[in-house]
Amino acid sequence: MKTTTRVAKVSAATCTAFTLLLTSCIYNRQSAIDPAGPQSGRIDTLWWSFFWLLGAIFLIVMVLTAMTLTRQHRGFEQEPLEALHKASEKTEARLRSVITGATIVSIVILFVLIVASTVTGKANSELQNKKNPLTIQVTGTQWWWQIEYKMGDPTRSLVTANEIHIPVGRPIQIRGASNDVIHSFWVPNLNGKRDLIPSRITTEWLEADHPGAYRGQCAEFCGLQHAHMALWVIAEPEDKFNAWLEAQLQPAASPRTPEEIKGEQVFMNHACIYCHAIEGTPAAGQSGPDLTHFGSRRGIAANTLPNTMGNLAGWILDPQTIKPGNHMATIEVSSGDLQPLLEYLESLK
Amino acid sequence: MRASQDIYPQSVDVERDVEQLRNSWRHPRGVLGWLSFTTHQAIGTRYIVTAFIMLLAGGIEALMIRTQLMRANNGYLGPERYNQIFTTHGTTMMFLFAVPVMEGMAIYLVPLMCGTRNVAFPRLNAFGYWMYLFGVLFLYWGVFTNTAPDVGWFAYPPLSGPQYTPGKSTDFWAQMITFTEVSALCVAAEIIATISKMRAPGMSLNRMPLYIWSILIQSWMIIFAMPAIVLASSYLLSDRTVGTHFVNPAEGGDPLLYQHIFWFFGHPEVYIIFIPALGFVSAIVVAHARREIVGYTAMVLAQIANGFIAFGLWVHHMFATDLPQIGEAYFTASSMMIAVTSGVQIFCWIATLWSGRPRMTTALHFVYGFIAIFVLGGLTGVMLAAVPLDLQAHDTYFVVAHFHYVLIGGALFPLFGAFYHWHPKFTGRLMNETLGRANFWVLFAGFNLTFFPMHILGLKGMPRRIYTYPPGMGWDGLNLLATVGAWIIAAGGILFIVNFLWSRKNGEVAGNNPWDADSLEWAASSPPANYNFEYLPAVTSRYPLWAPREQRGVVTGLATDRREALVTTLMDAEPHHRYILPGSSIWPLISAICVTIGFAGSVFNGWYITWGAIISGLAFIGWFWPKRPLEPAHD
Amino acid sequence: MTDVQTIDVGHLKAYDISNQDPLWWGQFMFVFIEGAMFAILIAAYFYTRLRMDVWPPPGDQFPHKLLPTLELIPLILSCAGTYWASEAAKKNSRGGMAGGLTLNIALAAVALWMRIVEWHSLNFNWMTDIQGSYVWAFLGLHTFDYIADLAFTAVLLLLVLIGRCGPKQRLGVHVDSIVWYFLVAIWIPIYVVIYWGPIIVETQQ
Amino acid sequence: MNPNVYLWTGVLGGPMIWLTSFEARFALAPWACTFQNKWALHAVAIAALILCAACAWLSFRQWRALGEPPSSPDAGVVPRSSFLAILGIVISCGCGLIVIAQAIPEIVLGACE
Repeated sequence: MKTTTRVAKVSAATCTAFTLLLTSCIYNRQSAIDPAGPQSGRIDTLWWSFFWLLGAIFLIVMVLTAMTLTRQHRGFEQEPLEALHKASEKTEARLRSVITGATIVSIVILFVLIVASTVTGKANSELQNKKNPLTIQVTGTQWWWQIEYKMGDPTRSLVTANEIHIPVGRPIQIRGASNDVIHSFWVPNLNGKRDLIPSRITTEWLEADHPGAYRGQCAEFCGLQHAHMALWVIAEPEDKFNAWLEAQLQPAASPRTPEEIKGEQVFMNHACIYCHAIEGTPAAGQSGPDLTHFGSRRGIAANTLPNTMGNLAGWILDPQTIKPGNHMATIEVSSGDLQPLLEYLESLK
Repeated sequence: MRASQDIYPQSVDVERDVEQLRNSWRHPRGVLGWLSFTTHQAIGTRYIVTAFIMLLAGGIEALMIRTQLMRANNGYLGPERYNQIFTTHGTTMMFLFAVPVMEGMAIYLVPLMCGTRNVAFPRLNAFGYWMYLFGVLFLYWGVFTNTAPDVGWFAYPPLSGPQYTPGKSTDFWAQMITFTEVSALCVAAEIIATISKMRAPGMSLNRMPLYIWSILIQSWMIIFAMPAIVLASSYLLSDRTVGTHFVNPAEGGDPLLYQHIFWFFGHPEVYIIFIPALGFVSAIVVAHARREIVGYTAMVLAQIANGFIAFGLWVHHMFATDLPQIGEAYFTASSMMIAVTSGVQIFCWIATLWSGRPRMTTALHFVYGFIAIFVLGGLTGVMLAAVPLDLQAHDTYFVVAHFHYVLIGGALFPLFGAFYHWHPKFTGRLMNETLGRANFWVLFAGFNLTFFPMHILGLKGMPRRIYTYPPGMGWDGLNLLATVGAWIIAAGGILFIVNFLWSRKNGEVAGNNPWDADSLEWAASSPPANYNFEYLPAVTSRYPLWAPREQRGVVTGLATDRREALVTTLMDAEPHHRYILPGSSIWPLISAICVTIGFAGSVFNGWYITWGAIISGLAFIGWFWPKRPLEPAHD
Repeated sequence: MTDVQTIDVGHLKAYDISNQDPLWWGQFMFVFIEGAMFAILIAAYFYTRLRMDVWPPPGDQFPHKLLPTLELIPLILSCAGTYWASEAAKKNSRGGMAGGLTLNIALAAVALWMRIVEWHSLNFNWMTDIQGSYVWAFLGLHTFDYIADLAFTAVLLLLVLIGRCGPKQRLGVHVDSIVWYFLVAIWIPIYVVIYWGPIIVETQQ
Repeated sequence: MNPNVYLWTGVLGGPMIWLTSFEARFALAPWACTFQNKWALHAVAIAALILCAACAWLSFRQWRALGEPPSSPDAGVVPRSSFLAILGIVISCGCGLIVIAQAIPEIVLGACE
């Protein structure tokens, strides 16, 4: 009985630990203290230095405060404190010099922190001097991200949404813009945030040290669906990234199966085309995310849901329940048309 | 309480003077009379009561927020309702609770501590209260008619602009700001005039109680900070209603300009809230550690410096907007330097407690709680001052944790302490100490349980102002903990209310000075008479009630058959001339109603500004129109 | 008999028409509030201007400068009327107060008329563009205060004329003067910004 | 001149100088990049330091002129003046310190970073 409980307990604990580990591997890639690039790495170092130094100060102050409770008037016994409500001139002078000393020490510490903060800021801005940068324009829109890769050659420009692929070890310049209200681009594992402000272009530099998928989220309140405006940054080795880029630069894959062909017709015959573009087809709407390579992306509705056929069906049939207030119109799709449409969209790898 | 002849000089006829004072300071009867009170105790009490009701409202909103965030993908509140509630929560707490409650306490305490009979402009004082009350009603009218603002308490354009938030909700918000501005500015002006010109004879600048210094500095900050929010909210309102382009990016306006102006007000606002609270702490520490403050000059110095530096911090709310790095780093330096001036005050309090003989009352409990929480909040503030750290922590739950530590720790805990400390003065009865301690510990535990986990949540990437979050982000457990903590805070709040209600009837009768405290308000009876003092006190020490009896003095020769006070000089508080204070008046209410018609109407139709101005002008003329007979002149 | 010291203030004046009175301080606060607001508005004007490539925005005429400049003359002279009235208030001279206030109102009304004539000739309004918004904000806010204080001065004059001017009303006359000095003084930078600003910081397309 | 004017200049001068110089430096920061030169920023900082020192000196002179405060802790004009003078000295020095603190990023960072 006892051993059984113990085994059960141990296995439960292991299970929990494992689950925690697993979830942290799979999902929890949106953390400021889990750096995956030089920028966030330096901030992480700065954070822990602040944490230990200021934590020590906090402890000292707390211990001193607690001691006021215990040593109420040791050493001040002889003074007629109660009658005069003040200690002797000697005690006052002693206390004053302690306060002065503490103040001078705090000034010195804060000067050190100012230097540390400034030097970190400077080091982080050095990235823009590194060679061979890649420029990506991120445009915030209520409530999704438009991503544009600006190559030197305009024919090789690429528009996608809610998912950024970057090569590992190459500096990335994020040019931030906004179509409507202020948003904020934030991928904590790579760097701090940068606001996207209408009528301005803001820039941020980041770089990934090792491959991985890093989640980011809009950090400036931008209206109803501020909570559902996420994006993925996927860092890949250079060759894998180039392959991805080449694939993305192609027009949309032509439908192959009869289902997919029917699906394409369904798409073209419905209102979808007023908002969405699919390169290589007549669909050229601009107000919604570009769907040319929709099937290759991880999430739908700005990563509100994972990109599965079931989720997509739910999203198309009733977007306002999944993400209330979003700008996707509800479109009547007959039951016979839905499956082909899903197959077609998911085939757009 | 009847004044006894033996504590006053024989040259005066105490019986007659008290009789006359009672007559001349008597409140008018009836509903109309109640609406025309102008004594500072009545107005101060109204402010405090209204503000505490707002604290309750804001607290209920906070509970709704926490309940929604209890678990991932919770469906308790939808996005629309959630956005309305967090906006109303922030707005209520900042504009309708924190600032007004500090002002209410000041209105009540400043004339008593300064040793005078009323604030300098009693009718303006009443007017300020009515404007505040109408602001409250205006915002909550919007809330209950489902036009609650939903763009955050900061209302950044263009989200708050006409294009992205049509309808009236944001107009309600912006105009509510106007109401509270008017109220705050009225109070600030009269507090400055009272402190500068109506201190008891002998209360020179170096003898002013630290609370009086803090509220003086706070009032000056209001004078310089509030005009910025006047402009910000007017920009927003006129862009929305009459089509100007101040902050409309489509037409050459700049949304960042709004942020600059808003935070030029918004950062000092935080200090406007907690500088008076630091004054409470000083008063409580001195009274309950039973000794003079260590480093009076350093305390005053730190407060003045705080007041100035607070105006040089605003850009640290805007580090993510891509300003030049040198420009941002200036604000890093000033934001860190303000930690020194706050630190000096903490050191002085600890030294005072260290070398004093602290009496562990509930008020002092709250001071200890304040030190623990506020120091932690201050230190996370130092972290946020560093640009690189702020870029990660900005707009995350780390910031939510930080400013709740600073504002609840730095303002609400001292406020509760102050309430326990001054409750006997307000009502004549002490609050229950056992319940008080329970109240403190429940609040303290609940507070830390709610807000400490938020630091970690922020670092783990949880942004602010999201109405829900997906499972598996590693946020679930901490959010649940925070929600449990929020409910514990609510329990603490209930304990406070129970204690307050219980003590009204059953509290121990306090007498004039239950704590054997040092400052002048404890020389008045509890609760104070409408005229505060039979004879205004004269001061010969920084701690007048601790001075030996032979050094105490009183002022004689003021008329008692009308409301008269003494004007003294700014620096040394030497008697200068006598000053006739106005009595009760209904005009403040009438004027406030007229101004409200203009303000509230303008949300619906711009012409109301004109009509409102005209009727308000008429009301103000009525207010100032000389009564017959003209007050006698003695010169 | 007690040992408490007494300070007898019975001999002090019951009013003092000077800057020692709390009312003067209250009015002074009002001046600070308004001054801070206009200062921020002026700073915002230049902030906005620095962000624009072309200034003034195309289509906006340059404001005429003759009339507004002439307007400064009655405006500044009106301060003399205010000063006269406030000194007379201290001396309790009813004639002086009436004369000073009348002079003040008359000159201020002339200046106001000139301002409105010029205002009327602007070819843009608050909705036209960003410069329009600022110019109308400056003019609107200042003129609002101006008219409000003029109305208050008129009430004071009325009280003086009908003889209901006790010490409190005389204090009002004195205290009103600092508001008027302020309104005149703050108009000068506003005048520079509105009428000379577009020329000083102009850029052509 | 009225010594009170000097005293108030000492107390309020330092913070005002700091605040003004700070706003000026903040407003000039974008121009430092345009002209690739930070001398204007340094110049404002140095001017502010000198003025803060002047305020401190003004207060110090007042304080010295008052001589030893009388033994009674806080009675009368002399202790009050000496209180304000000490406030002035420390506040002015403190404001100078903030000017220096703000010079750290000015020196460390490039004009355009």
